[in-house]
Amino acid sequence: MKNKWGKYSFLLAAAFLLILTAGCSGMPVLDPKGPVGESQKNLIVFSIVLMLIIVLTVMVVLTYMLVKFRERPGRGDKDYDPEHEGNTKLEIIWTVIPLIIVTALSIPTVITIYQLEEPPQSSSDKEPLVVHATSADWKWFFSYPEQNIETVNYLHIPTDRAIEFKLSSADSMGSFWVPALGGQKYTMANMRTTLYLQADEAGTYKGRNSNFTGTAFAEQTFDVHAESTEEFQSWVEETQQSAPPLSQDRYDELLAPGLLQEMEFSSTHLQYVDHGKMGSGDYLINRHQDKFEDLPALEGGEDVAND
Amino acid sequence: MSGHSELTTGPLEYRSHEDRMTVLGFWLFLGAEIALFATLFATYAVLFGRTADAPTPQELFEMPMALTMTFLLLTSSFTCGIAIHEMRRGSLKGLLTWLIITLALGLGFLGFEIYEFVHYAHEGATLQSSAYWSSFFVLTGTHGAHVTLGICWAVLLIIQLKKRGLNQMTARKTFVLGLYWHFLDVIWIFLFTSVYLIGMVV
Amino acid sequence: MMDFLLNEFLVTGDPLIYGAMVSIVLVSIAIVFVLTYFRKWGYLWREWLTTVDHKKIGIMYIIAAIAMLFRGGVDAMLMRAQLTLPNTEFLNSQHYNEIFTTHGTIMIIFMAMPFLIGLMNFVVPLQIGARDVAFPFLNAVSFWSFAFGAMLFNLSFVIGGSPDAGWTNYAPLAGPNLNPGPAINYYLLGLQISGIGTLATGINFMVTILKMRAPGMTLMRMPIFTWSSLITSFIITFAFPILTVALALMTIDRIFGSQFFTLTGEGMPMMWANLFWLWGHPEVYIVILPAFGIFSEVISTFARKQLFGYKAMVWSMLLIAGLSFLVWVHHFFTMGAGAGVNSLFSVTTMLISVPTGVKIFNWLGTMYKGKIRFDTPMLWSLGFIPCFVIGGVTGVMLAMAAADYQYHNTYFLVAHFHNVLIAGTVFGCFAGLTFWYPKMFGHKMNEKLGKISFWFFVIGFNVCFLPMYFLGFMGMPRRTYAIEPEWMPLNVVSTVGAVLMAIGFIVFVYNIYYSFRYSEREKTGDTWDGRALEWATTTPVPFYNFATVPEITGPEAFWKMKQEGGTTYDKDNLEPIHMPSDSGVPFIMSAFMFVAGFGLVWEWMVVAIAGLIGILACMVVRSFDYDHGFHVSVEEIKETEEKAREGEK
Amino acid sequence: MSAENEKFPKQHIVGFLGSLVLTLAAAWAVVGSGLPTHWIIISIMVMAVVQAFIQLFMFMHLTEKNGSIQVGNMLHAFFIAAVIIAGSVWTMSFGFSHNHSDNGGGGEEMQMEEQEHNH
Repeated sequence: MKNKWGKYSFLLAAAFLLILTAGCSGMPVLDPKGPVGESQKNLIVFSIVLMLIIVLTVMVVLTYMLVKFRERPGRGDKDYDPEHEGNTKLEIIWTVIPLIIVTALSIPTVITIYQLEEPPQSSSDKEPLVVHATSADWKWFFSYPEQNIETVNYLHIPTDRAIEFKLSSADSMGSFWVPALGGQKYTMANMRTTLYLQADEAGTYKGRNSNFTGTAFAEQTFDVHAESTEEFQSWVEETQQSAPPLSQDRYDELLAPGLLQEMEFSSTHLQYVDHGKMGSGDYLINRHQDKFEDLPALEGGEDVAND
Repeated sequence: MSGHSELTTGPLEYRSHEDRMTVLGFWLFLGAEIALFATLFATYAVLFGRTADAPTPQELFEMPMALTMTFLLLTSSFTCGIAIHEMRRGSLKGLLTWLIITLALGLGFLGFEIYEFVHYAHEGATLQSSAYWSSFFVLTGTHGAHVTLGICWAVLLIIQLKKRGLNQMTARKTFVLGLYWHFLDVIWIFLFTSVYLIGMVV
Repeated sequence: MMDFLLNEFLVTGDPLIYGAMVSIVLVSIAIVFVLTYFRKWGYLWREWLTTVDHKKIGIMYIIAAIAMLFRGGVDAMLMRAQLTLPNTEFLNSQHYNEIFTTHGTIMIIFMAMPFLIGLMNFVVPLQIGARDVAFPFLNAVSFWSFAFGAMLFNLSFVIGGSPDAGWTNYAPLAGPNLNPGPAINYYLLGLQISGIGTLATGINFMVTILKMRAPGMTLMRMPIFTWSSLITSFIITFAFPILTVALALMTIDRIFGSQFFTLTGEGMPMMWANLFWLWGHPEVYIVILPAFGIFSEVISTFARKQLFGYKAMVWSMLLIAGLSFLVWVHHFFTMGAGAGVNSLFSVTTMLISVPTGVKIFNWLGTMYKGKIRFDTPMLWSLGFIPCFVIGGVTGVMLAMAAADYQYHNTYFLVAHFHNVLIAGTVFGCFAGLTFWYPKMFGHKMNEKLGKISFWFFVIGFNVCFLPMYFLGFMGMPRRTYAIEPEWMPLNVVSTVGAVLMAIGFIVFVYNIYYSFRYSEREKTGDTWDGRALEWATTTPVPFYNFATVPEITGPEAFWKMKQEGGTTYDKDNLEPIHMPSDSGVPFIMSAFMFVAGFGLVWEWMVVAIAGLIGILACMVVRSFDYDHGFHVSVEEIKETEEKAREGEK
Repeated sequence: MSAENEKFPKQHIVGFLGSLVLTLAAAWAVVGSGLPTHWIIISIMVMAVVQAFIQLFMFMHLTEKNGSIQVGNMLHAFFIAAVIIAGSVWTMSFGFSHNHSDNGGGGEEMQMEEQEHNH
């Protein structure tokens, strides 16, 4: 009994630490590629250390109690005190210490919360790049109003420059998440939220909708291509020149519930509708309400991409 | 279930342990009702201003109407208090008279409310027309439904009072009904203030 | 007509569901046959369907909850299977979405809460020396409305399709625009009907505990489980009205076209999330506080010591209850409500860990200088401590809003709430059931089987959920039916754990059967050398509970009585006992609620109105009912007690 | 409760007159006072609370019998109500832009308005 518990808790802690230290390669959250994710990772690691101390303390005390005070042959009434009813000093200790821990966690948390509402410090010399990210069942539209281009289900961003994502949704509530770059924020119809991210390393990162949106939610993913400013600039120019403009009819067609391939356009949908504004919620409903009556179900990752 | 702690003095509705528990239980229920209405008020406050294409409250609310409804309900709460007062004096006749007056006032309030709803619907503000109007109709409608239920309850009680006279059980039931009726007035005060009055100034 | 039946009314096209339909029909036929063959219809109606006895109602709650645990568990196994089969073609996305929705809803609303309310029903009146709850009739209404609400919800499986928007049922996904059809209506009305019962339970138990304690039992002399029930009832009374309104608003949205949470008419979908969690967070404490009470009772009984720091335990529960209403926004930190909002709710959330930590250390303190026995209820309680602490500390991590942006909606969150809800609530239910089982049924559950089931369940539980924290760090979102290759290995591990848990559950249920057949019958009422008043009665408990109600002079009433040689059967001071009469009205009224709910689900207004009229008619009947109950004569009490106490001497 | 057995229900009449006066005062504050909007709102909400207390204490006999439990319960109910209403308004007032293109400003204004409206 006692051994099992003891061994068990140590194995657990050891496994936890092992996985943590064994390079967080498979875990984008613990291996962030930008300042936003970095500050969150620091917070996470700090809290894990404090929490492990608490868990270990409890495990050790529990093991001690079970070993020392279990009923066993020949123990008699030694150490047995049924009238023992409490200890005020101890109560105070185990109230105050958690309070201190909570304070220790609260301060960096609140500081980080406020920091994340602003563009990262490290690139404060440059204006953030504005990208509108709009979710619709079950795809993503990325509009670059300054560049006047729009992409579907993928986006390019320059490294070492803050990106100001303006998030909204054409229908159900999604959540815009690129774990390697930083935490998520909801995309909601009729309203707009802002999320700052930044990539310090070039590379392709996976992004997804992490908030359940129905049938093809699992497929609502996108790729983030982070590249140097020059490469980004040439991608922008190429898109502006070679991609077709996005007509309203085309946009309306794309909005219908379903999956889409990656696409790019040399104009944005913002000229027709801004889903971040109050009263825009019925834009999609007016056009596609009937399609929600009988949605297809997806078999094992099959594609219902429009034809 | 100890039915043995009956008291011989004090108001009739508190004579047994059960009676006291019922009254306490009803008070706790009123606490729950406050949470319920608070949720409706919160919804109303959050959705305030979301009138979409429908008329705004300033365009539709009228002071005389709102005041009339308030006075009707206030007076009914007062007469209901008098009814309980009469009951405690042991007067069945007084109780019934004031209870029926209360009912009549309550019906009058309901009549105005129905007229108001129909009038607004006529002007293009319905349950379906926008988030604001949905919350308005459901908030005031929930209160109206409570009043309706209170009236039905009172009718049932009047029948029982006629049949059985004033005894421990009918007294307790009447007292609880009284609490309910006053409570509806408390809710209406907040409705009048935060829906009608504030709707007229903002 | 036929067309409607096949295309909309009945769920078609899935072999799993056809199988379920066939088995439902077969089981129903079997039940009807058995009842008729053994002429048990009258027995069923008289003894169970019309009973107002808190003990029987408690037992019915627990039976229903175990059935629901099975249903929710099957859902869980199907999900694990889906996430383990390499080509993930086991379930299609729609079916998967329905399954995780019903899993969550059933486990919280129709399993955890009724299980604990069942235990409260059985135990609380016994612990405070009462003969029933304050409002026995209302108690029956509570149970039957829960039962019919659960039935309505489960019906969606074969008729009309299950709700598929997650147990949180977020708008606008669950609203009329994006999710037409009856499925979500089942969720709304099933919860609404059972919620009415829960609210009534809250009020009922508050009055019971506040007004029906044995003479001399001051608040600070109450057993700790009673305290936890009182506080839980308090939370229920203030939290459930919020759910009632939220459900009603969405129902009106869906059926009558209002614009609360819609995309059109400037509706505000986020308000649903706000209202849902205003109820939802207190709900978490509704299902955890009674479990805390159970663990306190069990640990103190099996350490054979007084509870360490009784006052601190009570105050920490009160503090948790108060804070539980001030933290709801942490469920949607990522909504972007601003740094001020997130900071405040981060801090209040973390503060909850302080009173919770106090409780953990007090449990450890209870064992200090004790003489710990390892019977099954104690094992569940000891298993709870480390498992729950892991869930607790990850809860603190989630409370840190800035970090939560990375955890939210991932398997880290899934792991966290299973870690608190299974280790807290489910272990608590199992501990409570095995602890009070002898009192309920007159025999213990088999210890050996109990231990086997415990070890399977607790090891399986950790193997199942610990890997999920890492899946969260890997970026695996919850509610996804398809997985990336790199998430595969840990998902397989997790499934192995789930299978172990299932084995543990099966052994637990088999144990019920085995113990019914083979366990030794109890001879005394005091199986575990107990400390609170429920152990002072005979087993099985007479329907009036206590022949004479003892005068309480301190905490741990029964412990003291044993030392002083007191009894709950004072031969010379017997008086006739007043008891409430049984009534069929609660059952019939709840059946009408079911009819009204079913009508609303399908928007068949005639049916809905008929059901509503039925409910009102039942209320009128009740209003005109002046039945005062009946008195049990002194002779009958003497006879019952003497017979029950034969074995003791 | 000695007043209960009197023939003349003094408490009720005082309460009733008080309510009437407060209601009229609130109506006048809105129609005729010309005060700044937020002062109107604060004053009429205060008057509503006073009226509620008149009902609770003078009509409903809140303090009778299980008085302490009932008073505690009502106070808690009011606290919860305040949390629900103020909390919802506070957390729900963000991210909306009403008919103009910027993102932050609209939301802020809205928030101010709503908070004023509520307190």
